[in-house]
Amino acid sequence: MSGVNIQGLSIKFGANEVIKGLDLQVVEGEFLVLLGPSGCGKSTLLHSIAGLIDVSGGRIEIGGQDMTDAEPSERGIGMVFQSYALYPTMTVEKNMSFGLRVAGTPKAEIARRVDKAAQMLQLTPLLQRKPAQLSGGQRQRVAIGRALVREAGVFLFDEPLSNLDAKLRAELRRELKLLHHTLGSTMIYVTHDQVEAMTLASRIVVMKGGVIQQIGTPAEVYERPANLFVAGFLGAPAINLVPARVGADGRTLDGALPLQLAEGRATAGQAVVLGVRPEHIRLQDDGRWRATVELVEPMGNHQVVWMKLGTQGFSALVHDGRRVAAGDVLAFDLDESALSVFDATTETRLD
Amino acid sequence: MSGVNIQGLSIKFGANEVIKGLDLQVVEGEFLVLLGPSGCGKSTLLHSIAGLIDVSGGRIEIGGQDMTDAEPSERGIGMVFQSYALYPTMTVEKNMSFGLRVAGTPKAEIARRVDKAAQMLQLTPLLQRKPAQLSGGQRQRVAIGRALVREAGVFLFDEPLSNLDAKLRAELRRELKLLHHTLGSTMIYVTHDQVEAMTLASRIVVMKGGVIQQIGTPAEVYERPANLFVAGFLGAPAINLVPARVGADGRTLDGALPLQLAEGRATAGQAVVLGVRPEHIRLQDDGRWRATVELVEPMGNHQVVWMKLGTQGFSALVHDGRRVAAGDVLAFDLDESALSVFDATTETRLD
Amino acid sequence: QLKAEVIHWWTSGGESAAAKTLAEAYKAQGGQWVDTAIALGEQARSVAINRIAGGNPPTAAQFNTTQQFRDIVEQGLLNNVDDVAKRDGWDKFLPETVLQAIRVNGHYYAAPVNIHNMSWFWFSKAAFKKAGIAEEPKSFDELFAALDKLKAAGLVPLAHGGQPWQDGIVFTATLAHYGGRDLYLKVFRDRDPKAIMGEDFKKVLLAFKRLQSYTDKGSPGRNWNDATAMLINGRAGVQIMGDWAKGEFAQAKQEAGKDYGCSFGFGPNAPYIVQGDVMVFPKTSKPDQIKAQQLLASVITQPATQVAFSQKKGSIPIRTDVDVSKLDICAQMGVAAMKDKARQLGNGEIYITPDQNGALQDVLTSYWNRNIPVEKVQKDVLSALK
Amino acid sequence: MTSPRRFLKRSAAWFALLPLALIVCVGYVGTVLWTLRTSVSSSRTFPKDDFVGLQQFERLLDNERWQLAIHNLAVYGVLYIAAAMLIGFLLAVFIDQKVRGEGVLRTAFLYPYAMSFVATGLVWQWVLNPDSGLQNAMQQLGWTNFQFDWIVDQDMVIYTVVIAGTWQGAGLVMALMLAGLRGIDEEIWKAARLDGIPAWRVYLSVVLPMMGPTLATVFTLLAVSVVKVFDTVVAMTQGGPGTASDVPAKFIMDHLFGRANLALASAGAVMLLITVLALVAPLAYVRSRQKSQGGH
Amino acid sequence: MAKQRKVTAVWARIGIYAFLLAAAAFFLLPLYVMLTTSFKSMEEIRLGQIFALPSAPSFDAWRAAWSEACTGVSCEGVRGGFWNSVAIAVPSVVLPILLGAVNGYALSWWKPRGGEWLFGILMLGAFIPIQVMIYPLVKLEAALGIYSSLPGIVVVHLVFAMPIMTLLFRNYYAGLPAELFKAARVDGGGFWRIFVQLVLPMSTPMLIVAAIMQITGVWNDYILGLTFAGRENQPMTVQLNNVINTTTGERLYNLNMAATILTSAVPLLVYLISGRWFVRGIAAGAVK
Ligand SMILES: Nc1ncnc2c1ncn2[C@@H]1O[C@H](COP(=O)(O)OP(=O)(O)OP(=O)(O)O)[C@@H](O)[C@H]1O
Ligand SMILES: Nc1ncnc2c1ncn2[C@@H]1O[C@H](COP(=O)(O)OP(=O)(O)OP(=O)(O)O)[C@@H](O)[C@H]1O
Ligand SMILES: [Mg+2]
Ligand SMILES: [Mg+2]
Repeated sequence: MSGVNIQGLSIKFGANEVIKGLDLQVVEGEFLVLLGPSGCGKSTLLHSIAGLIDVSGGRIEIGGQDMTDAEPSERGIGMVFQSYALYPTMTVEKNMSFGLRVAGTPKAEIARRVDKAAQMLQLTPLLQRKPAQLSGGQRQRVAIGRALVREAGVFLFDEPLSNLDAKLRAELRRELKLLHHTLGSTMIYVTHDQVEAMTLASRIVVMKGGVIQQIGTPAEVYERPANLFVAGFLGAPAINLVPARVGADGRTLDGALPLQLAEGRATAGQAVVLGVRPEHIRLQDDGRWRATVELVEPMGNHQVVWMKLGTQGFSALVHDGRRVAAGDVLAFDLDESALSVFDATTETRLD
Repeated sequence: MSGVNIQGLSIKFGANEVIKGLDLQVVEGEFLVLLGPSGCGKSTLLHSIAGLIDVSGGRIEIGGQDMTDAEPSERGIGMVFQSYALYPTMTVEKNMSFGLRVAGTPKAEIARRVDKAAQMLQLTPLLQRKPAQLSGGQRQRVAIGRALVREAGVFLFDEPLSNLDAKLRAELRRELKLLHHTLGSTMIYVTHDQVEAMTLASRIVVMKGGVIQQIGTPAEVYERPANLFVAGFLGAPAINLVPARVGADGRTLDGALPLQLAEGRATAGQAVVLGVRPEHIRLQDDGRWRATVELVEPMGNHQVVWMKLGTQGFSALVHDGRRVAAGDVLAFDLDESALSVFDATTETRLD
Repeated sequence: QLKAEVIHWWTSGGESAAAKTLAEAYKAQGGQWVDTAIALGEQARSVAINRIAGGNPPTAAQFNTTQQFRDIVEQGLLNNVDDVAKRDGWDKFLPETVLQAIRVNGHYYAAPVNIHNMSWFWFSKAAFKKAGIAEEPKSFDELFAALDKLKAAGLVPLAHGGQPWQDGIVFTATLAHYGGRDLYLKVFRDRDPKAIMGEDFKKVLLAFKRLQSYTDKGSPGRNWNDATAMLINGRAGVQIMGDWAKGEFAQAKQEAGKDYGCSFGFGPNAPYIVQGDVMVFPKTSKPDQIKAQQLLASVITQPATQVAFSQKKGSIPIRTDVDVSKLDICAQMGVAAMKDKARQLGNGEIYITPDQNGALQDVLTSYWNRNIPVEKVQKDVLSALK
Repeated sequence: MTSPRRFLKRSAAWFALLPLALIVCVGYVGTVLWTLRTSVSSSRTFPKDDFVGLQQFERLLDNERWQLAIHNLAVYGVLYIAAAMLIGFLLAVFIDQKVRGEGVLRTAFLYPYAMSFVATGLVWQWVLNPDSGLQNAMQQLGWTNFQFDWIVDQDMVIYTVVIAGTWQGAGLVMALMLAGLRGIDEEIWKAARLDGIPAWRVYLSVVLPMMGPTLATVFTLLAVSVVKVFDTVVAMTQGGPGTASDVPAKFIMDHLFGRANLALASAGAVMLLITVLALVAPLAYVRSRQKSQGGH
Repeated sequence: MAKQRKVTAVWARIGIYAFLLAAAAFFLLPLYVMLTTSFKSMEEIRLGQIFALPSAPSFDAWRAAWSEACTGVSCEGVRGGFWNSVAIAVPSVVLPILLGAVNGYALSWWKPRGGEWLFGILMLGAFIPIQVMIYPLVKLEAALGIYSSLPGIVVVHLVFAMPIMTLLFRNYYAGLPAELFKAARVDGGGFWRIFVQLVLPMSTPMLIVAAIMQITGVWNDYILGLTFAGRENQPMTVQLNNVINTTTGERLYNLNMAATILTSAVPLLVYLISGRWFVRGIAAGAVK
């Protein structure tokens, strides 16, 4: 009913092509998370799905029907705008119920849904306020509430939790997931929060400059990034990238981390980049390499240890409570099975 | 020169008292992070420090001078607004340079500072755009840039990185820290991102409903929360709270986690709540307790394991790559030295 | 009852009272006067024309005794009142100049209401006394002499309202009384290029311009009644203005002959310049409207109505066979003059179209206010009257 | 690229614009065509169906009064628009400073707009008249050198019309500007205060540009009233001294009513329209070019 | 420092009031002359001392202006047309404003094809002197059978108000956050619903400006009412002009001034009470 199928979509602002021939199939009931650097076209994509931007090329199908030129209201969508776009003259309650009133939903049903959303979003005491009298986070919650009450087939969420505190965010994340299960609607969700992406997504789409870089489950995208960009984009602290050159045997690597690759993964003489996630660097006394600690960042439940091996910097995660200090020289090893290898020129993954 | 000293500050919107007799000393050159749930008055506090809101009571000193009624421009502050408040008719460059131009800063100096900020914020290719032609994150960066070029004595940042992707955010975090070091200015920084709070703050202020709950270094606030609210507010996943009653000996606890407290920490018969951070729950075969796994959330570099012991739910962090599945029964133990204990009625910490 | 809706522009106090005499006379003879008063002639006329065009004409509409309604006649949009004119014998008692205006191709298209002379000379006795002038001027040269004396006495010699139509009045007076009847007719009626380019007309123009030199600095834009007030206060000596100025004097409780003097010209043969108001009757085929129109035409022109109206209005009747004893002395002078057909002289607009008149006014007012060589003005007048 | 469905949906907008379309087509296009037609005829009191070519236009262009009127219009237009916008804006800005008695002040600035110019024109005539007005009053107060007699001065009279026009129009400009000012987001103000921008500079560099649409409205409004200016002149100076303060609308009206020359009046209206078109067209062209280049 | 600031603030305040009061003096000067004149006798007025206070103030002129002055055969002052004016003004204010708002909204938010052309022609039409259009409109209304009637005058007001009203609202709406329109469309609001529930409530400042303009325009209109309303519906200004205007009749300036002020009482009242609608920050909190 409400899958979204995008073919060859391209969108221009004047001469500036922001979305470039994008193809994307969103399965019905899927929770798709859009990730990408600031300005890569995520909001633009959502707006085009909602029918709020004229597309310069391509097709958008929703629920199997061509909706490229349909009115936003016909597309059966609920949307949270990145800039909220609250109705300034309406109270919170009116803001949320507007869509339902338009649709002619019975009063009792409107009240029920608004109450439910308000409760979930902790907005109940604020229902009679106008947007100007709300804090940033409260406004954002109203924007979410306005979308949620619609119980639409497709929800488009543009960074809906960005201005909320961690606790509320965690709660809402759970609520959204629940809602997704109960309603069974399709969700397309933009976020910059990787925890959100990892916990919510059934699939993640990583974009860059209007082009999709990789589509996959959270684990796939995180563990087997399709290219250097995706690898570097996901994960905090970022993945450690180590340049190397493949030896004559097609396996041996030189560089900071001399290793043996599996047969056939690279060709002899190829310039490659190794990707090692910080959590795959294990500090162990019998480690093959030794590095000097440069900086330690305590993070509450773990520490990030920044180390240097020759000229190559690394970060590693330390979860046991051990005390590490700058200047320490530590032995470490790594989990070779979790290693990613990229071609240094094409930047794509080698497997 | 530029410490901030707030005494008995109270702010009302109509009948609604949003800040209630707040006292806060911000030492010069400090990096103070404000944390608190949505709508607790963080933005209001920043606005009052900036002189953009009339206070209904109390005093604000900046750099040792009473600035309660001073003009915002006299206070020597730079500010990033939560809502950006960009000048819509000016280009990015003009937005950033406007204040300097008015102040009569030499052209070359303006160009230098703007270029520097634009580079740091990756805005250089966008300098000639108007705000309406920018993405949400780009706008936010312009707002940061506008504050940064001022090189003021006090910087007020209202969730400046909330709409940026993780990678950029990490970079900017580092840049801000660097800037703080080089300029030596005082920073008051609102964020909902605990990583930001932990990595940037020299001290953290936790607020709730216009009242300060705790002030301390990141470690203090995280490890020794002053009350149940602070404990629950910080940390993701949230701290595990386990109600218990102290036995007749004043040490033994009943409830889900029967333990012995240190002498004098609680009194006999007292109702308490134990706070156990998920990372202090260790899955180990010789653990004293056993619980059933309910849900596993993979987080990339770690997993969150939700377990149940009787009726009490727990979460625990698992960093080793071991496979855990719902339904498994696992033995665990905990790090008693890191345990927090709160009075169940006053909700304050017991030490 | 015959209902007649009448559009007119008699809206000020005295004018209203005058209009009321018509309404009452009409009522007394079985009609009902439905009053549509609209201030300012141009406005009232244009409303009348629009209503005619819109198919909702009034029963009667006021026009001036000029060519203003010629176009409507030509469009066949007016009813004639030939029956009334024949029956009442208009030809016998109406002045020739008036007949000239209302009779088109032998048909009578308007009923005259009154006669105004737009070019009276008014004298402030108080000012004259101050300036040591014993007698009111009896010729144009004496007028200039008096003006000079007034000037010498530090008074405003000529009270003038510097508005184009008032400039035009001064010009008309100069042409008629300085240039003389023949030249007047040659210029206006015949539009004779030779006369217009001739020496006599040049002299008229120079005299006209000379009059300007007697005005005060504040005159441009002034309303005529403010100029009259200068006479009333004794600040100014002379004003050239229509007979309605009497109303102002009356308002200030001044009396002709006692406080102010009036003269419509100089010398025993001075022409009397005729203008005035008429009623036209828009085309209608409704019998009772036609009857109403005819009754109105008849009532208006009756002697009693005439006297009553002119008494209030300050004008003179359209006929001389009336009892003038109730009129003021200025009006009586006018009626007396009108009895001599040779002295009747039409106002310029009786001879030329509104368009020509307007163009002439433009030329004159420019000349009055700016320094333009008189030869050029002659040429301009010629082309305005083309 | 709009599909029929989308078109149908947008038809509501079209439907809503139907009355406008009707008014434009019948009321404006219709009358413009009619005027155009009349301007090439020899119509007098009533429209005539003949065709006399551009005769009326030739007469118009030959007419000194018309030329003067156009010249006056230009002078008046520039000064009046500038003065009304400046004063209106200043009044709005000052009234926006949370002053006491805002309502009374606003009414004081706005009331001239409500007054029929028939009477107020007369008052201005008195006030400006050297004998009865300001000059006289000042001289009586001892400033014997005080000279203010523009209204009777051929070369200066048009400026008095500017004064009276501004007096009448500035209040409305103020109201419009006030509405525009109040629409500006408070946060922008806060940002500017923080940047240490002096208030006047904020108004100039931030607020004024943000009020672009309001300014466009005000400007157009004033431009329309400039082209149509008539009452002010008639009530104050009757176009005088002589024809020194004549304006095209007065010229047109004189010929339309008093002089029964419909054709020439129409020609005047057409000329006015052509002038406006000549001024506006390049602007509109540039704007449409800009639009198609940048953004949506 | 704070003290110094307070001092400058006080000076700034003084400056503000000084400017406003000076401006008010300029604006009120003619009113002062009008008022004093209206309380003088004609004798006093003839002296030409326009700034002098009346030596024996009298309300006679006011009473006469309201109920006694002659305006033709009847002498009932300006009050005669009051209710006619009201009857004309109500529909001629409400309809053009509503239509103008709808037009502005449709043009700026929905941008229908050809809309800009329509608007362009309309704006061009605004530059034609009204008087030139009267004759064809008379013919048109006569053909429609509404000439010389209340609907006739309302339609004419509608036609002549259209350019300015549309311009006013079009430009105002163009300045509102476009995001709101998007949100409303996602919410399924159709053309009218968005207009009524979202756009109109945000229009108050412009509605009041439009009302000020339209009430003033219609209430003070003379020539259109005169030509199109029919003699039964003549507005008050016709009486006013009859009281004031005359070429050859006497002019009672005191009465003229009183009549003018009386006639403009309704728009003045509107100005006075319009204040509370000049609201600040109507779109505040809408977008980030
Ligand atoms: N104009 C106003 N009128 C009434 N209440 C207001 C107004 N502005 C803010 N508030 C209330 O004041 C409280 C504090 O607002 P503030 O913006 O300071 O919150 P915050 O801590 O910044 O929240 P967030 O993290 O959501 O931005 C909120 O509960 C808000 O609803
Ligand atoms: N009106 C416009 N004119 C020109 N360029 C625009 C316009 N709107 C957006 N852009 C550009 O299009 C690109 C994509 O914008 P979009 O808002 O989709 O980014 P985004 O992925 O949502 O970014 P963010 O995470 O910062 O919100 C950006 O580089 C932006 O600068
Ligand atoms: Mg975005
Ligand atoms: Mg906030």
